[in-house]
Amino acid sequence: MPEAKSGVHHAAPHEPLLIFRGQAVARLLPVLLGLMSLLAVFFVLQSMQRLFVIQSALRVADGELTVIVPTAPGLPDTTEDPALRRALDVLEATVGLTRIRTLDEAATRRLIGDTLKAGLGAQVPLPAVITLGRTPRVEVSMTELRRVLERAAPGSVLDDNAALRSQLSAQRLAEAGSTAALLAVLLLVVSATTVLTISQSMDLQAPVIEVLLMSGAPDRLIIRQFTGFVWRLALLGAGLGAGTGCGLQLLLWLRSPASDPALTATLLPALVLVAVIIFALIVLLATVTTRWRVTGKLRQSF
Amino acid sequence: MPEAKSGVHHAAPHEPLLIFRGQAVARLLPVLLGLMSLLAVFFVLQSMQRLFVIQSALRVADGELTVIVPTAPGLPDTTEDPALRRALDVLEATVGLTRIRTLDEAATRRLIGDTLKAGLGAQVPLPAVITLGRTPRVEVSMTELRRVLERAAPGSVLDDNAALRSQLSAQRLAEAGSTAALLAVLLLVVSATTVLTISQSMDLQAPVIEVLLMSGAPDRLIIRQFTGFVWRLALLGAGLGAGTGCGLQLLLWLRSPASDPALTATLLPALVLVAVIIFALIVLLATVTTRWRVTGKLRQSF
Amino acid sequence: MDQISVDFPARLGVLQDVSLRVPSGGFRFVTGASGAGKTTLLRLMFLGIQPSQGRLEVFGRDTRKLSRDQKALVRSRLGVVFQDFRLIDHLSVYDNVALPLRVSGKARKGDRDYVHELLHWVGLGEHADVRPEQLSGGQKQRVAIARAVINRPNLLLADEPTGNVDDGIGIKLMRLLEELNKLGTTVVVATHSAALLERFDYPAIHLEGGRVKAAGQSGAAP
Amino acid sequence: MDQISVDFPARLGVLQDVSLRVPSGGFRFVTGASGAGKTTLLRLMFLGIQPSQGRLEVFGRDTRKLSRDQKALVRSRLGVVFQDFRLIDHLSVYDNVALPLRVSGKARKGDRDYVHELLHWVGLGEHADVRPEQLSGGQKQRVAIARAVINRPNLLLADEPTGNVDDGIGIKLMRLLEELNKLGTTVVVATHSAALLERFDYPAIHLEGGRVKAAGQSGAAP
Ligand SMILES: Nc1ncnc2c1ncn2[C@@H]1O[C@H](COP(=O)(O)OP(=O)(O)OP(=O)(O)O)[C@@H](O)[C@H]1O
Ligand SMILES: Nc1ncnc2c1ncn2[C@@H]1O[C@H](COP(=O)(O)OP(=O)(O)OP(=O)(O)O)[C@@H](O)[C@H]1O
Ligand SMILES: [Mg+2]
Ligand SMILES: [Mg+2]
Repeated sequence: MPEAKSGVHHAAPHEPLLIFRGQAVARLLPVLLGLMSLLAVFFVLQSMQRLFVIQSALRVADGELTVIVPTAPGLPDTTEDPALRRALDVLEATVGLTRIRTLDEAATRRLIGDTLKAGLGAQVPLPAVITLGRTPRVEVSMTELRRVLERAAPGSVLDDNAALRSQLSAQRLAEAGSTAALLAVLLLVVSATTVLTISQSMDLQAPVIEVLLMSGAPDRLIIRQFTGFVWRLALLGAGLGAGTGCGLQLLLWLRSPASDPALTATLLPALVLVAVIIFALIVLLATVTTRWRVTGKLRQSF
Repeated sequence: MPEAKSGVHHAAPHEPLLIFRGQAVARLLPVLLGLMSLLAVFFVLQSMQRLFVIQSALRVADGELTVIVPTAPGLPDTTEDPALRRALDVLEATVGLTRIRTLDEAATRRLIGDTLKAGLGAQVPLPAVITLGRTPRVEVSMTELRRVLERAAPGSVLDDNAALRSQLSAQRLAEAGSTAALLAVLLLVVSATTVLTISQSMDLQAPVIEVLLMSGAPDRLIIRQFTGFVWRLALLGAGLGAGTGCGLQLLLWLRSPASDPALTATLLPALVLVAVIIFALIVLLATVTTRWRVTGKLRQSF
Repeated sequence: MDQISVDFPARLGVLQDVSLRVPSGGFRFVTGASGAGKTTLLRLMFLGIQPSQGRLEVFGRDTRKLSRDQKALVRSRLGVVFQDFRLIDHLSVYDNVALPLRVSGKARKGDRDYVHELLHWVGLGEHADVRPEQLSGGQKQRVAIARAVINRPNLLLADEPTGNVDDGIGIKLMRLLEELNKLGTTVVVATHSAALLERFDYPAIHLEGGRVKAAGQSGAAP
Repeated sequence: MDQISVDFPARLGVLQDVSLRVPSGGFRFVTGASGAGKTTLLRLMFLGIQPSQGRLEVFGRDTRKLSRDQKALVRSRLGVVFQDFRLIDHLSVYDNVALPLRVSGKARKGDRDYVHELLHWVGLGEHADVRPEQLSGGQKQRVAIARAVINRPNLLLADEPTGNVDDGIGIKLMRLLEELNKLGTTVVVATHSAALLERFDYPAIHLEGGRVKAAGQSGAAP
C-alpha cells in the first residue's frame, strides 16, 4: 500500500472529470448540430425575405392611391382646371389622406402615358394625375370617396391598386402556405435528427454512466456532466451553424444588385433574431434530450 | 473433443452471417435516411411547383399579343372600320402569328375598360381590340410589326406584355436564385448528415470487422456484408422518406382549391422523377460511404 | 444478507436463499465453479442489482430503504474490481484511476502524486499516459485494482483480481489488499484460484449452483 | 520466425529479436510475466500485427509476400482465443460460435448439431440463445474457445484460455485442446498459470521483457 497522503489536506483546484476527452461523439455532435442550425437559419431567413418583399410591395400598393382627372381641352395649364381644383378640395377635406400631390406633365406621361396611349388623341388632352397616400390609422371608404369625386370632377378615376393588391395577396397566401409546410417539415426533420443523434450518442455512453455510478457519483453529478458536455458541443456547433446561415444570407443580399436599403434595414435585426431563436432552440433541444436520455439510463440501473 | 461431423457433407442452405441483428444502428439509420430524403424530396417538389407556376404564367404572357386599334367615331359597327381592316390584313400577312381574333364590345370593355376609363369620353369611341398568339417557332420582330401597324392603322398600340413579362422574369430569377441557394445548402446538409451518420455507425462496427477479419473473412466478404446491410436499411428508409415527401406534396395539391389541372398533369411525372432521383442519390451515398469507411477500416488493419 | 435470491429476467434462481454476513474489517474469499454466482453475489453487494427477494444490508443499512442519493453515498464508500475491468477506453490510465477521486469531489492537493505513487506500486508507473487499449491483460487488471483502492474504500469487492497476472504479481496485489484490510477495509475477493486460497488463509464462502455450501466464520454485517 | 521485433508506434521494443519455430502438430506454451509480450507474440502469429523487422513464416509461407486475400486464407486456417474474448455483443452465443463456419462459406447440413454439441461439451448447452452480456466471465471464455475450435483449425492460438475458469473446467478445456492437437492441430497456449504448466508437460517458450529466455525443443515451422 503506498504511503498515506499527508495529513494536512489543502483544497486543490477541482480537476474536471474529463470523461469525454477525444470521443468520436465529441466530433460528430457539433458538426451535425451545426448543419441542422445552418439549414434552419438559412431557410427561415430566405423565406422571410421572400415574404417580406411581397409584404412590402403590398404595403406600398395598399397605401398609394391615384386619382386621374380628365381635363378640359384648350387650357394652357392643367393646374388651372376647375375640375382638378374641385377634386383637390374634396381630397383635402377627407380625413385619412396624406401627401396629396399633383404630378407635372412629364411625370404624368411617365406614369400613365403607356397605358393611355391608345385613348389619347388630338381631341383628348393629357389628364391630370393626383397621387396621394392613405394613412393606415383611418379607414377611408373607397366607394364613398369615388361618389364624392364623381360629383366634384365627373369622369375622374380613383385607382386604389385593387388588381395589384389582390394579385399580391394571393401570392402572399401561396407563398406563406408553401413556406409553412416546408418549415414544418424542416423543423420536424431538424428536431428529429438532433434528438435521434443525441439519443444514439448517449446510448453509447452507457458503460461510462455505469462506471460513474459505481464510483459513487450521485445522479445529479452524472446528469450535470453529460448535459454540460452536450451543452458545450451544442453551443459550438449550433453557434457556428447559425452564424454560417446568417453569413450566407448576408452574402446573397450583398451580391444581389436590387437590394432595397429599407428592406435590408428591417431584415437585418430579424436575421439576428431568427439566428438567435434557432440557435437557442437547437441548444435547448440537445440539452433536454441529453437530460432525458441520461435520466432514463439512470432509472434503468439499480 | 466432440465427435467429428459425419463424413458425408450435404450442401445446406447457406446460413446468413446475421452480424447486425438487433443493432441500434439498424434502427437509427433508416429513420435518419428517411428524414433526409423526406426533406429533400418535399423541398424540391415545392420549389419546382413555385417555379413552374411562374414559368407557365410567363409562357402565357410570352405567347399572347394584343393590338389596340383606335376606331373612327360614328361608325355603327367597329368591325367595319377601315383602320381595323388594314391592321388585320397586316397581321394575317405576318408569318409566326396565330389565333388572330377581334374581341366583341363586351370582351373589350372587360379587358381594357378599367385602364382606359379616364381617356374615354363621349368624343372617343371604344377602340377595337385584336388578340393573337405568337408561335414559339418563328421569331417575330416586335419593332418591325409596330412600324408596319402604325402605317396601316395610325395610333394603334401593340401590347406584347412587356411589363408583365419583365416582372415575371425578375420574379423567376429571384425565385430561382433563392431556390438554388437553398437547394445547395439543403443537399449539402442532407449529404453531410448521411455521410457522417454512416461513418459514425461504421466506426462503431470496428470490433465486428476485426472479429470477421480474424475469422478468415476475405475483404470482399466483409465489404459485401456491410454494404448489403446499409443498402437494405437505406432502401427501406429512403424509400419511406421519399414516399412520404411525395405524399405530402400530393396532399397539398389536392387540398389547394386553385390547382390547375394542366399544372398537375405536368408536375405529377416530375414528382415521381424527383422522388426516384433523390431516393437513388441517398441510397447511393449511403452505400458508397459504407464501402469507403469499411475499406478504410480494413486498410488500417494488417 | 438474509435469504437473498436473485433472478434475472431471462434466468431464475441464479442465487437462491443465500444468507451470509461479512464482518466489518473482515477478509473473505468467495469461491465456486464458473457460473456459480460469484460475480452476481458481488453485484448485489455493490448495489449493482436488486435482490428479487430477501433483505440486503450494506454498512448496516437496509438497501431497500435507501434513496438513489443514499445509494450513491454507499457506493462512494465501496471499491470494486470488475471481472472485465470496465476501464473507460478513451481516458488515459491516469484519468481512469483518478476518476473516483474526481467523482467524490474531494480533490486534494496531493492527489496527483498519490495516483502516480499507486500506479508505480502496481507496476504501471510508466504507463500513466497511455490508453487502456494499449495495455496487456494483466496491466488492465492492475489499473482496475488501482482504481478500486484509490479512494480508501470501507468495503472492497474484487472479482478475480489476479486472473490475468502471474503468480508473483498476484501475490503482490493480494498483499496490497491485505494492507488495506489491516487499515480497516473490509475485503471480499471472488476467485477460483486454488493456489490463492492455499496461500492466503482467510475464510471462504463457497457457492454451488447459486447456494452457499460452506461459509467461513460469520460475524457482524459489513 | 526469425529475429522478429515488434514496435508499437507508442512503444519501442515490445518484442526484440525473437526467433522461434513451432513444429507442425506441436504443442507449445508461451509463458512470461504480465506485459512480457505473450499476447503480442500470438498477435504476430495470427497476422494481427506486422513485425517491424524480421521474417515471419506461417504455414511455411513468408507473411510479407502474402496478398490480403491470401492472408485471409491463412487466417481461415487459424483458431484464436483472445485474452479479452472479443465476442460480438449483439449476437447470441450460438451465432458467435457459428460465425467462423458462416464466414468460411463451408456451410454443411450438420453444422447446427455440431455447434450445439460443441457448446454442450464446454458446458454451455443451455446458454446457446443468450447474449454474451448475460454470461459469467468463465462462460464467455468457453464461448471464445468454442468459436476458435469450431472450424478445425490447423493452428490454434489460445491466450490465457483458462484464466477465468476454475481448475476443474480448466483441465477439461486443456483436454479439448490436447485432443485437437492429437488430430493434427498445432497448438500454442499463452499462460502464466504455474499449475497448468506443471500438469501439462509441453515445451514452453519463456518471454522476459520482449526476449525469449528459454524455448522448448524447436522443430519445423508451423
Ligand atoms: N444479466 C444476466 N442475465 C441472465 N443471467 C445472468 C446474467 N448475469 C449472469 N447470469 C447467469 O448467472 C449465473 C451466474 O453468473 P455469475 O457471473 O455470477 O457467475 P460467476 O460465479 O461469477 O462465474 P465465473 O467464475 O465464470 O465468473 C450464470 O449462469 C450466468 O449465465
Ligand atoms: N497497441 C499497443 N500499443 C503500444 N503498446 C502496446 C500495445 N499492445 C501492447 N503493448 C505493450 O506491449 C507490452 C506487452 O504486451 P502483451 O499484451 O504482449 O503482454 P502479455 O505478455 O500478453 O501480458 P499479460 O500476461 O498481462 O496479458 C506491454 O507493456 C504493453 O503495454
Ligand atoms: Mg464471475
Ligand atoms: Mg496478454
